[in-house]
Amino acid sequence: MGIELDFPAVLERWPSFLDGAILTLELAFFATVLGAALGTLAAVGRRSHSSLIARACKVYVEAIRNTPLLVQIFLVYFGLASIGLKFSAFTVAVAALTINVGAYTAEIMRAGFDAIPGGQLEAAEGLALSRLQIYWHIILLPAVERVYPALTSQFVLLMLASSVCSQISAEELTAVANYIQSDTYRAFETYIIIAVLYIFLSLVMRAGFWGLGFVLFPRRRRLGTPL
Amino acid sequence: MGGHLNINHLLFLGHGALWTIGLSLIALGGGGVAGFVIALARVSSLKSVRLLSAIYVQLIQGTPLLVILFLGYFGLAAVGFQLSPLAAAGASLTLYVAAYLGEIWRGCIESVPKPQWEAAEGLALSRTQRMMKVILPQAIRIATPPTVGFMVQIIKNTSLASVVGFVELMRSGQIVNNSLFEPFAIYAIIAVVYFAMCYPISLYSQRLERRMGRGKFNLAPA
Amino acid sequence: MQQDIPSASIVSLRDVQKSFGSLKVLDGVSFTVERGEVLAIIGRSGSGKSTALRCIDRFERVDHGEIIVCGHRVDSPDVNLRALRQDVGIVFQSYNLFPHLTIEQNITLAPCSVKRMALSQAKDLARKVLAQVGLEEKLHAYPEQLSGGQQQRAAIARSLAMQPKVMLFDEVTSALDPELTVEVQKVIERLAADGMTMVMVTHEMGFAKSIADRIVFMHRGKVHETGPASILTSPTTPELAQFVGTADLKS
Amino acid sequence: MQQDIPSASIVSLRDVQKSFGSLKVLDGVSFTVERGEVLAIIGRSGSGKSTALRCIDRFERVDHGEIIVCGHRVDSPDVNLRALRQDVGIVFQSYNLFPHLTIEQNITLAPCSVKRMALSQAKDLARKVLAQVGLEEKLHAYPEQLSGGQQQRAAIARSLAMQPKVMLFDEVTSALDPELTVEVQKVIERLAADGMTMVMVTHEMGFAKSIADRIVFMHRGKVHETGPASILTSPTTPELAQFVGTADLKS
Amino acid sequence: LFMLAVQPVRADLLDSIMQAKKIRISTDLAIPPSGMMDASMKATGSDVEVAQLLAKDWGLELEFIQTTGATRIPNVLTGKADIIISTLSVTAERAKVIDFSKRYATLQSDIGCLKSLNVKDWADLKDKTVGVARGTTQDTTLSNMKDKELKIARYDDDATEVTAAVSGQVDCVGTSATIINQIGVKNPARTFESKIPLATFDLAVGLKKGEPRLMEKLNAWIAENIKNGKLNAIYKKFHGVELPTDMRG
Ligand SMILES: Nc1ncnc2c1ncn2[C@@H]1O[C@H](COP(=O)(O)OP(=O)(O)OP(=O)(O)O)[C@@H](O)[C@H]1O
Ligand SMILES: Nc1ncnc2c1ncn2[C@@H]1O[C@H](COP(=O)(O)OP(=O)(O)OP(=O)(O)O)[C@@H](O)[C@H]1O
Ligand SMILES: [Mg+2]
Ligand SMILES: [Mg+2]
Repeated sequence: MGIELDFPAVLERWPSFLDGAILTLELAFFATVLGAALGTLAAVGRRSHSSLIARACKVYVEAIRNTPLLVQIFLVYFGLASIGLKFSAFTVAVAALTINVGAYTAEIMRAGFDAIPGGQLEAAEGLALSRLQIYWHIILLPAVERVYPALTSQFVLLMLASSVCSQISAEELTAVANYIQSDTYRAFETYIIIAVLYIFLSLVMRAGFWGLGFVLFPRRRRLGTPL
Repeated sequence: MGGHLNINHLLFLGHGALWTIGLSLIALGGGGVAGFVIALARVSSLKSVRLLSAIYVQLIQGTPLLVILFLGYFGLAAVGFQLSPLAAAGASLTLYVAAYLGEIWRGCIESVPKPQWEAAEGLALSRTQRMMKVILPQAIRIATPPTVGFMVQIIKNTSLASVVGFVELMRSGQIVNNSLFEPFAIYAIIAVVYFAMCYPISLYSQRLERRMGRGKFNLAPA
Repeated sequence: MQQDIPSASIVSLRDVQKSFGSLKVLDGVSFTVERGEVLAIIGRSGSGKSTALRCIDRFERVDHGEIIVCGHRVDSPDVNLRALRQDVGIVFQSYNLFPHLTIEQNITLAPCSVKRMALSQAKDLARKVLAQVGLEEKLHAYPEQLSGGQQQRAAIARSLAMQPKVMLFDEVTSALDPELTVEVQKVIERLAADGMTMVMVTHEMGFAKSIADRIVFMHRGKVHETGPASILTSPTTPELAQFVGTADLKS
Repeated sequence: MQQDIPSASIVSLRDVQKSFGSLKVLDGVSFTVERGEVLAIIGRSGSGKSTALRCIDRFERVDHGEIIVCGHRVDSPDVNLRALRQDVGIVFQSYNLFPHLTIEQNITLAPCSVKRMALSQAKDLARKVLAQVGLEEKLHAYPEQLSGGQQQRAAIARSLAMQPKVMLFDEVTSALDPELTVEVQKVIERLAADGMTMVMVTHEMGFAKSIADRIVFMHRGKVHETGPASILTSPTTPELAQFVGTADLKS
Repeated sequence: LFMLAVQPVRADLLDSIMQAKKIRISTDLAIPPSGMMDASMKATGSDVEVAQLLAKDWGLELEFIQTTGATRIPNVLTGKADIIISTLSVTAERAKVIDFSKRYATLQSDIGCLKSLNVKDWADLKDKTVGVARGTTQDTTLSNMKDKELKIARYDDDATEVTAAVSGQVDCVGTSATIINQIGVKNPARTFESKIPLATFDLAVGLKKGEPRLMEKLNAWIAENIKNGKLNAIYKKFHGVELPTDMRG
């Protein structure tokens, strides 16, 4: 006798899958928002005139980009607890994911900044705009528009990578799947279902980012340049 | 259980690191070849081929590698293909890497300026000739830095191969920790080892990028 | 795929129409080019000159009308593109040499790959066409080691190596500064003297006047006026008069 | 930071020196521009024209010498840059419109951010300056939807919106084709007629002749000859004579 | 019911094991004290010794198929391993997917808490967070006690759960008594003790459904080694306590 796939036996647990998918989306959402902010700061920091700040930002970016997320999560989770700081698994997961995606965002944003032609900055200076105004209007906004596709791909990858948060007791989609499959021993059904769910979630995220880009970048909309 | 970190533990970790390197090479080799095919398929003149390869890329890029590995190893066995863990991990990583490299390389092929395509066309070169003799040689140069950069992702992602029974670096760290319970020290060591493997590659890719940024083709005339 | 169409013309366009989206770029263009003739297309920016030229080599498909080039029915969907392009050489404003190949390799690529010419023979040919454009000594250089004018001459040589029956030039000097422009113009003049059939889009009125057997003035997607080079000095339509006037004013 | 310097000139340079590394680009440049005057700077490529212009708006710091612009001591390290740049408008060869903003947003950005003008008022202003350059209908277009000439006119309008006391132009037409050049030149002529003080670097001798009150001919980082527009037809130095000669030859 | 049957076509499993002179046993080597590594990185633990004993008694070469908690079962379902000896507790739900032998050991689980914590019964656990290994029978048992108002933190395995307890992320755990005691050894500042008994589970050897001859032989082997006391000895060596009286031989 071979293997029999019995999807209904697993699908009847759909409320758990739903909870897991929602938590995965929540993790991705918070880490995306906070990571975008952190990454932008780090990218700005790398252009800082203070070499100390610039170097600190570089060390942060390189250290994170060259080590696995799982190691980072363990270090944050157990490290914080070892020095007596206790946070919920959700908080730690969001923090670790933020730190992780922040480094990637910083690198992408940096490329966006570098692509702004020098003439743009001179034109802005010639119009008497302040440093801060130049940063916002002439550097940041166009850079985000330019690197938006790379950023969104990174955030979708982050959502997929958030599956390792199951290791520190965050009950996201993979954790739910692991629970269900060890409870029922129906591993194939479970994994096939979460594969479908993850594909669905990533499509949802891409659609969301597409809509956001539609609102944020009226020029792309008007000129029909694809995002 | 218990005890303190000793040389055996470190040897065990070293052994895991070797597997990490081996898996990475397999993934890069297999994924490179398959990714090349995907990249060509993505810019094919046949709409159906373009569509199929696009779907493939979307599916793979929408699924966590862990799930791909699991389904690759046990799923294939369930339908009658008994693969060794090495073959299964190699196949799964190949599928995964191919989707990402294919997409990166498609971008590089398409970033060869349009006039170059037209000039080749104007010289009556066939489609294959245009691709092989004019476009790809230029695309390869553009593609080198991002490809090297992606290798870092491959190295880190091989950690998920533990699901099919591989005791690579990450898993060997977990095993050591589970008999010592020194998470901070052990994961710090793991982090350092990964960093030592990945950082030189990142650095190299950045250097390539900068050199390319200065532009052009730094070819010494043969 | 040479077809049996009774026509002495090497290039003939009849009522060609072409739109990009809602923009009608060619609105019934007709003209012919005879063997050994040099035709210059002039007109304001956006009047459809480049598009007309690109249609001749089938880089754009026409919506309507008939184009016959060296016996190929270019407007037909099943024209043999590679055969067509062996008969037609085209050179663009941006020289488009292949940056990863030496000048020699740039030139031998098509004869070897398309015509299956032996490499040694192709190399001889390369030397010959480079001599034609005065660049023998640059055989082994890479494009980036050449000045703009030299690159453009090399691009012309690359086209010549396919021994086309007609050459198309699209503003081949407009990215060059005055000195280099003269260099490239001399090469083209020599080709004309050797009897090459040519169609060229150009902004340089002086050059058009001195080299063209016939002028086609395009305006808003139509051939507005056509005739010998003398129409540039005595235009019959006010549009050409104004165009020639402003063109003079610039220089 | 208006300072109390007794000078009727809007711009005055005295013995300005500037090197890039070991290359001395400005070697003691002095000239003044009076209110309402149009000054054209001409000279060969590399003679330091752009650098001189950029020093006036403090895009480069001078090594030596004195620059006073609208009462600002530009050579001093603690000049108030933003105040200076509210008095000076500068337009470059590459138009540098902000690609992600509409023309209207390009124009209102600085008045709103720098002068804290109300948006509605800034929009009225945008309409006014666009009318000055003949582009009213492009208010809501994005830069890439405009032709080169239109983009350059929009860039001029953007500068005008800050109501500068003096405008600097660096070869604003040299990336344009003849027709578009005429377009932009007309706009500048109108500004001159309206009494705007202007300093312009240009390659177009005809234009310089027709519009400039005074010509500064630069040669090897020095002001080699200066005088009314008539010096172009009767130069006193052989260098200017030669320069005018080749410039004529080009056109 | 959507069912997908996939090809069987295999000889009797017992025959193929005996023919190969080798048995492949799926064991997780990262769940001390059942499967773990000793100081010289050799496999050890109670399940490891049980497996070694079985191979020796049957005169077979032993191959450990390294697995994680999640892949213990798929390994035998897909024929990558012959049997599982890896702290599998028997439940009715799981018995729908694989067959279980007779029990070869039991697992006494308790709620263990920080010694200083004043916990005497379930009521004291209200609003406290209890760490467990995800999907274990302890997890299922606790998860089903909806009325007890516990918070459960699930980790991938016992080791991570212990690490969490050692480092201070949780103050209570639901696991075997052996593991509860281990926490204080790793960090004397955080000594845990058993506070409330949870349940006793039977541990059994897992195998693919439809292998009656192998099952029979396994059951006979287990009965024999319970009688001769060898299984009890192994258990005591690693868990510090003895099996229930009826299993002590
Ligand atoms: N691929 C295309 N898609 C859409 N519009 C196009 C395309 N190619 C050309 N056009 C438009 O067609 C019109 C004619 O273009 P064309 O390049 O033929 O003009 P031209 O006479 O060569 O002008 P120029 O002197 O500037 O080269 C222009 O308005 C141009 O924007
Ligand atoms: N930022 C810089 N760093 C180094 N050298 C520079 C820099 N800017 C200009 N130069 C050099 O200074 C010299 C004068 O340059 P400048 O741009 O002022 O000349 P120009 O008269 O405007 O020439 P053109 O007509 O070509 O614009 C040139 O040799 C140029 O290469
Ligand atoms: Mg054109
Ligand atoms: Mg200049």
